[in-house]
Amino acid sequence: MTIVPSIKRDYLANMAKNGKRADGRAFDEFRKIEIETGIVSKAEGSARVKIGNTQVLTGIKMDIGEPYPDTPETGVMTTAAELIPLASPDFEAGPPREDAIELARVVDRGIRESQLIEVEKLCIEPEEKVWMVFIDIHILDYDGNLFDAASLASLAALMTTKVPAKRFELGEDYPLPIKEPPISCTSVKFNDVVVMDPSLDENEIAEVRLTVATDKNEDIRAMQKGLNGSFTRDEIKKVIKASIDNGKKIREQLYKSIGK
Amino acid sequence: MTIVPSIKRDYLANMAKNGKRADGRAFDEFRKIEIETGIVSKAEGSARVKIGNTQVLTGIKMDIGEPYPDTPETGVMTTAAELIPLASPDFEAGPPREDAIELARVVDRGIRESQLIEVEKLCIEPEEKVWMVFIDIHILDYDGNLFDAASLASLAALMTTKVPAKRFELGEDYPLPIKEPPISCTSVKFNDVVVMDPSLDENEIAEVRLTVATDKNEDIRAMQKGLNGSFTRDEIKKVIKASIDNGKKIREQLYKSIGK
Amino acid sequence: MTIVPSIKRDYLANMAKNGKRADGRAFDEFRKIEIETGIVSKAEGSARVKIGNTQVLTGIKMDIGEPYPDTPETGVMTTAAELIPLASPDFEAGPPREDAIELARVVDRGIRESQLIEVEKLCIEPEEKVWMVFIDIHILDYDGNLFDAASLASLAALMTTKVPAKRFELGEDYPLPIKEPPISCTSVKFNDVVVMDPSLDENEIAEVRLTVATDKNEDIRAMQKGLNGSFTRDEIKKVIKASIDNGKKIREQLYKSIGK
Amino acid sequence: MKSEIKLFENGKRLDGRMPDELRNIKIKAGVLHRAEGSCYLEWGGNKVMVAVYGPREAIPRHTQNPLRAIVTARYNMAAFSVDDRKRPGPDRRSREISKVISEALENVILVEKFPRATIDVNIEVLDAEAGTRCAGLTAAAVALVDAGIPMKDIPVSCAAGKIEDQIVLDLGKDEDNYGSADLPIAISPRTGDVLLLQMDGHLTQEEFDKAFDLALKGCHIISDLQKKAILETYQSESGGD
Amino acid sequence: MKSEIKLFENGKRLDGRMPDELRNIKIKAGVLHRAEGSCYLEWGGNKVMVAVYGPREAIPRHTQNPLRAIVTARYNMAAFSVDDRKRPGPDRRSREISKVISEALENVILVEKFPRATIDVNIEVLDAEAGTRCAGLTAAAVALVDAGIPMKDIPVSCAAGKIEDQIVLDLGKDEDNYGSADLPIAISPRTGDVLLLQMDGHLTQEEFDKAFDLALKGCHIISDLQKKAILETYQSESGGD
Amino acid sequence: MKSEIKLFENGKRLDGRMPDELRNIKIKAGVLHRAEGSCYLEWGGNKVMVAVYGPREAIPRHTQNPLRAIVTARYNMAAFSVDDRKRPGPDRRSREISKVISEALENVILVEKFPRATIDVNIEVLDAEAGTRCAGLTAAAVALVDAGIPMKDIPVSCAAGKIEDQIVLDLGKDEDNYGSADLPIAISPRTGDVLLLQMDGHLTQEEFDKAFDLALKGCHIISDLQKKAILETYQSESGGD
Repeated sequence: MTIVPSIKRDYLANMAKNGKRADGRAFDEFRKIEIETGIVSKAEGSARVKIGNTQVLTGIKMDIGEPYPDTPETGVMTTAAELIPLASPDFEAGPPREDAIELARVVDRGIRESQLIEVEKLCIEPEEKVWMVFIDIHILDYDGNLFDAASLASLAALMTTKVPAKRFELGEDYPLPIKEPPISCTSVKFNDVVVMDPSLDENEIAEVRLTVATDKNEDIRAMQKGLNGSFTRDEIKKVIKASIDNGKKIREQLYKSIGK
Repeated sequence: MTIVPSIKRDYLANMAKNGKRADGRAFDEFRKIEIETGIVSKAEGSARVKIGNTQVLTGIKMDIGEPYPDTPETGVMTTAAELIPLASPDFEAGPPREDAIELARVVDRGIRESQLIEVEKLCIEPEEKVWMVFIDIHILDYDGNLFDAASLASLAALMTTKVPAKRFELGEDYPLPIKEPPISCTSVKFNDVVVMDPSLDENEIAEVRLTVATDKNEDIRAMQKGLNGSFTRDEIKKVIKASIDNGKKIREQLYKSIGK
Repeated sequence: MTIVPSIKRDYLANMAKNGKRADGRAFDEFRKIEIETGIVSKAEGSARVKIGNTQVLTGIKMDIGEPYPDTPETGVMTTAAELIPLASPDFEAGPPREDAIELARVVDRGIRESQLIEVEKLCIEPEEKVWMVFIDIHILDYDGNLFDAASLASLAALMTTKVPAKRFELGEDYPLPIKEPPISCTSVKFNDVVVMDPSLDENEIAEVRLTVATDKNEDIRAMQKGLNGSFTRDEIKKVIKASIDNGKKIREQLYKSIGK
Repeated sequence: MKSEIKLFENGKRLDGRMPDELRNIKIKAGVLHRAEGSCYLEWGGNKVMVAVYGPREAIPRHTQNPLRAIVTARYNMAAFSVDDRKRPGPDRRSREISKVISEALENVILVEKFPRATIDVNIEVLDAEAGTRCAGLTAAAVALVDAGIPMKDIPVSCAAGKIEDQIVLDLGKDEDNYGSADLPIAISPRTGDVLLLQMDGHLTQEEFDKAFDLALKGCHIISDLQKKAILETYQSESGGD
Repeated sequence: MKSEIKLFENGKRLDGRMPDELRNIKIKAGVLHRAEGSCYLEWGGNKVMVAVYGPREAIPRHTQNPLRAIVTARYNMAAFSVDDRKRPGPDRRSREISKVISEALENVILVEKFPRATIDVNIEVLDAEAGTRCAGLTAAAVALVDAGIPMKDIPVSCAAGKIEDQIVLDLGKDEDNYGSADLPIAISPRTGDVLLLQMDGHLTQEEFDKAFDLALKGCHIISDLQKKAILETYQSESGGD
Repeated sequence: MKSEIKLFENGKRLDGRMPDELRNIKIKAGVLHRAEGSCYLEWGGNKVMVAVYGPREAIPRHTQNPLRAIVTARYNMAAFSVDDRKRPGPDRRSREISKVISEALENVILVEKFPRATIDVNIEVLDAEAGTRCAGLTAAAVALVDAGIPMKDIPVSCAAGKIEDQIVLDLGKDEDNYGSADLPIAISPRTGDVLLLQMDGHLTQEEFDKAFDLALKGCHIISDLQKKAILETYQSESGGD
């Protein structure tokens, strides 16, 4: 609802006309990514991801609960995101707002629809007891491109999560059963230029946003367009291509960082 | 909380002095009523009622749940009304406000206290399982006299509701057990004139409102006075009389429209 | 968030310099206390306490519920405080605010941590059924020093509470098992003067507040400092001493008023 | 809901009352220190405390009416006032009762005298039997007088009902649960104008007339008790000076 | 989630449709009296009612944009519109859908013409099968025209998806539940600009292209139905005069 | 609540500490990019992140104090910071802790310099053992310095307690659960003024004095760690230039 910061827009658009970004990156280049797991000892899994100065911490808690009546033999997963006022002068305390809800739902669907967690292996007793997986995303420092940082932190946390079987007297702890992760890459467009991994400034002047999650087979696993601008069909194709390329590199780093 | 629209009031009051209403009706005359049932295929019962341009849709959903501890052998009914912003520029999104709550409670009591639904026939297993009846009232177009439209739509929806026994593997579906319905008629007073079935304008300048539900024996089954004006005893008597007369006609139309 | 009422402050500070309080009390003197129990017939226990014009009513309700998983053989207690708009022009309707929450939590901890209620005697069936004790504090008239009035009313109500065993067909009613009560005494400081049992005016100009609960052995059972001022170590010592002295008198009156 | 409990014995009701007899009512005005007006009322097993604040500026501003005061009654039941503990805070029932009481009081208060103001009437039910809305409204009227709020009349409320086919005054608890109709009204006693009227149950037109008459009769008796309570306050105040 | 139900029989889908066939769609504009623009749309088993109010001053003021109007779509499912009753009020799903529809509509509305205003688009789903967001956006566009809100184009929405490895148009209920991908889009039909795009499931790049083409095709068919509905309103309005 | 776990073995505590020994504490300032001041603190098993924003205009306006800044500490526990997942959002405990921390910080901040402003102190507990309020307040003080907020002194917090009739410094998790008293305090180290003081449990007057002395001692040790952390930031900042 704020007035477009037109000076910032002009400056960045002018640079872009000359093929440049303010921080020297290529249009399809991510900032430096850091992935660190095992941050929170009370959590069953946790990871802190930095993309540039953006910093997201995801913690995974597990508990035992009842399955949904229509899926009596599958575990339950829930994703919540909080844009806590710690992370930005613009975030406010209180119940999650549209932005946080969209973020949580996009991360949630990216995990749920790609069937990343093998929820059918999380049944303890059909209709009675299943494992519940709580994915809580905390934005610690907001410097653009929340979607990819939140998604990557959640993947890293889930891939290093131990099912706390011992605490519930169900045998030894074991790793949460996980399939191949799809990697999310987000692009934004302003003044007819499309850039990958938007910085905070680029995020603020973005007219339209597209997040594409792709897997190691280069298949598309999820997409979400945001903001009130539009894409042409051709732009969408290019964004998909760039998302696959970047996804490949990020996937390698993810596996490396969790020691696989 | 709004300032009384005094020009409108003067105009309508002047007409009333000459025995007239703005839309040509007699003081004790309803607008044209339309009743249509079976509107919503996902609902167990539904009806759309138009009184003039006022349009209300009631949908009935049924589910199985636990009875209240103090009535272990009776079904449970719940009535909710939403004054959705679709229906009027003055309705707002958000939790129901005083007006919606009063509306829902008056319709609810009209059904509950008249024992319209034979809740004692809705027990499946005492103390364990009973049928629950959810009455959801949606105002689609607000042009005055919500109480009667909401009440009538709810009656028509309930009288055409099928208990979804099959979905819960409890045998064949069967009609919801219903008794004789009391019919609600609402009057308002302004400048010492009492009119039946207020239009939107009449609603807005009304000083006091009285809703009277009567049954086919001409007995009184529910009353609710609203707004900060007052009635004399004599006026109340007249309103009761007119409510019985109009109730008779509306009852006939209701039975006809549901094919009985 | 209000501007400090500086004229009031100057007046009271000037009196204090001469060793005086506006209502003639000594610095360490309570106002007149009245304790009346058995006020509410629907409650399992109730008491109205007046300290000066401050008036607090606590009602106790008991019910049967499930114990917490980690304490399967102990009853459950809950304390809620409402600063209802009845009691002061400054209290607002709505969910409890910081002040009410702190009040409820301080009274709750005073009862819980001092193990006043013998919760281990409130088990009916381990892991299944325990007695639940609901302590509801209603402020009726606010004229300063809520903490002590609320705490004392809660003690008097609990000490006269009958467990409603008969209503749940568990034998005869019997007194709620209770240990020795710690008595709360509250002091505030303004302009370097510390006074006990602050009046409304003293409350309003208070820079810092200290509540100390002590038992009949002169041991300390709970403390809570409030407001943004500070105490010196020496002041804390003096407040503890004065709290023990006043606690002794109040304890006597409490026992007398409940007929022990 | 309506079961086979016997509500009459030898022409008398369960609590020994005659059909046209009220429960015991005690009214005391001026019982609170902070409130601008207050009233404590016991009516059978009901105990109600009312505090009035205002007229004062309505906040937030968009709630103000530039031509008159708004009257905000807030009916609330204490968590411990009923058999099974009630969750604190307003529910749909209490919000509806708050609305009909506000409307009834607005009718008699000279709201035009206080544009942009609010008059807040806080009604706390401390102990609840049956008929708390009548008790609340009746006590609120006394508290408004105690606060010095100018009114056209002192409103008063009472109910009649039907039990075992008899019309009776002022239903008690079992009568409310097992009776077949309840008709609470509030009136302006000077004019007989009806300020509140609700009915649940089943009444023939004749029964309605009879019940209405009986409720009116109750109102007038209670109106006298209100005036007595107000008088006592003035006397004790002057006595106290 | 994805089970072994057969979604094709003899090259036809469960409801008899061909892979590139839409469900039946009926659109009617101007169906409500109070709203400034309205539309009732049936799309397979979906029934959607949309009402548009505005442009009018945005309240509270801090929501105003001094340079343009804000567009607030409010997608809501009636409690009775689904198999298991939905609790009334917005949930996370409806708030996300409201957001993406608001953004798509803002793209085509000439918001600069109405600084400080709000344009409210109320979308009520009365009966829900699959594809309610496409139905809601499509109906909203018609209601905006009916309200006379100036727009660059009339947006339109449709989905394609994948079931049993085939790309099909406009998923029905079982297809949505048991299919392996869903791709709802919205476009500006004049330019082909993509205003809404979401995808859940699993598509190769080739499948994505095919699905996207099919959804585009669906959009253009539905765009014609929108225009017909708008025309009918004008005609019936002039016929009525 | 207090059970028969042995909390001492050979004069040492469960985690090997002596009675007057603190847990390990690590403090790092300036760890966040967006915040105006920040601090990350590990204290035993506690991990706390604090970000400070402001002074900036308090919104909404009716929260402003025309004479001074308001200090709003917001203590929050991450859902995953405890054994059983905590529902996100404030509860009564976190709101009380936010209140006492706000009050303690307000004492030392030169609030008169910033009328109408708010200074927001966001305290996120990422991993929780025992003593999070002391950890949060101690980290908040460092973050305030990092933000350049003018203060009379750098407040510091520490607790002492009683386990098995011994007074010990800085209760660990089991000690907190099975001990018999906990006394968290916060002070202004320069003057010794007590800014926060709470006590739950059972202490004789002598035990209270001993515990208070021990907590004071802890505060002074931690105060040095705070200053070291602040110095390191300045050095690394100048080193980085």
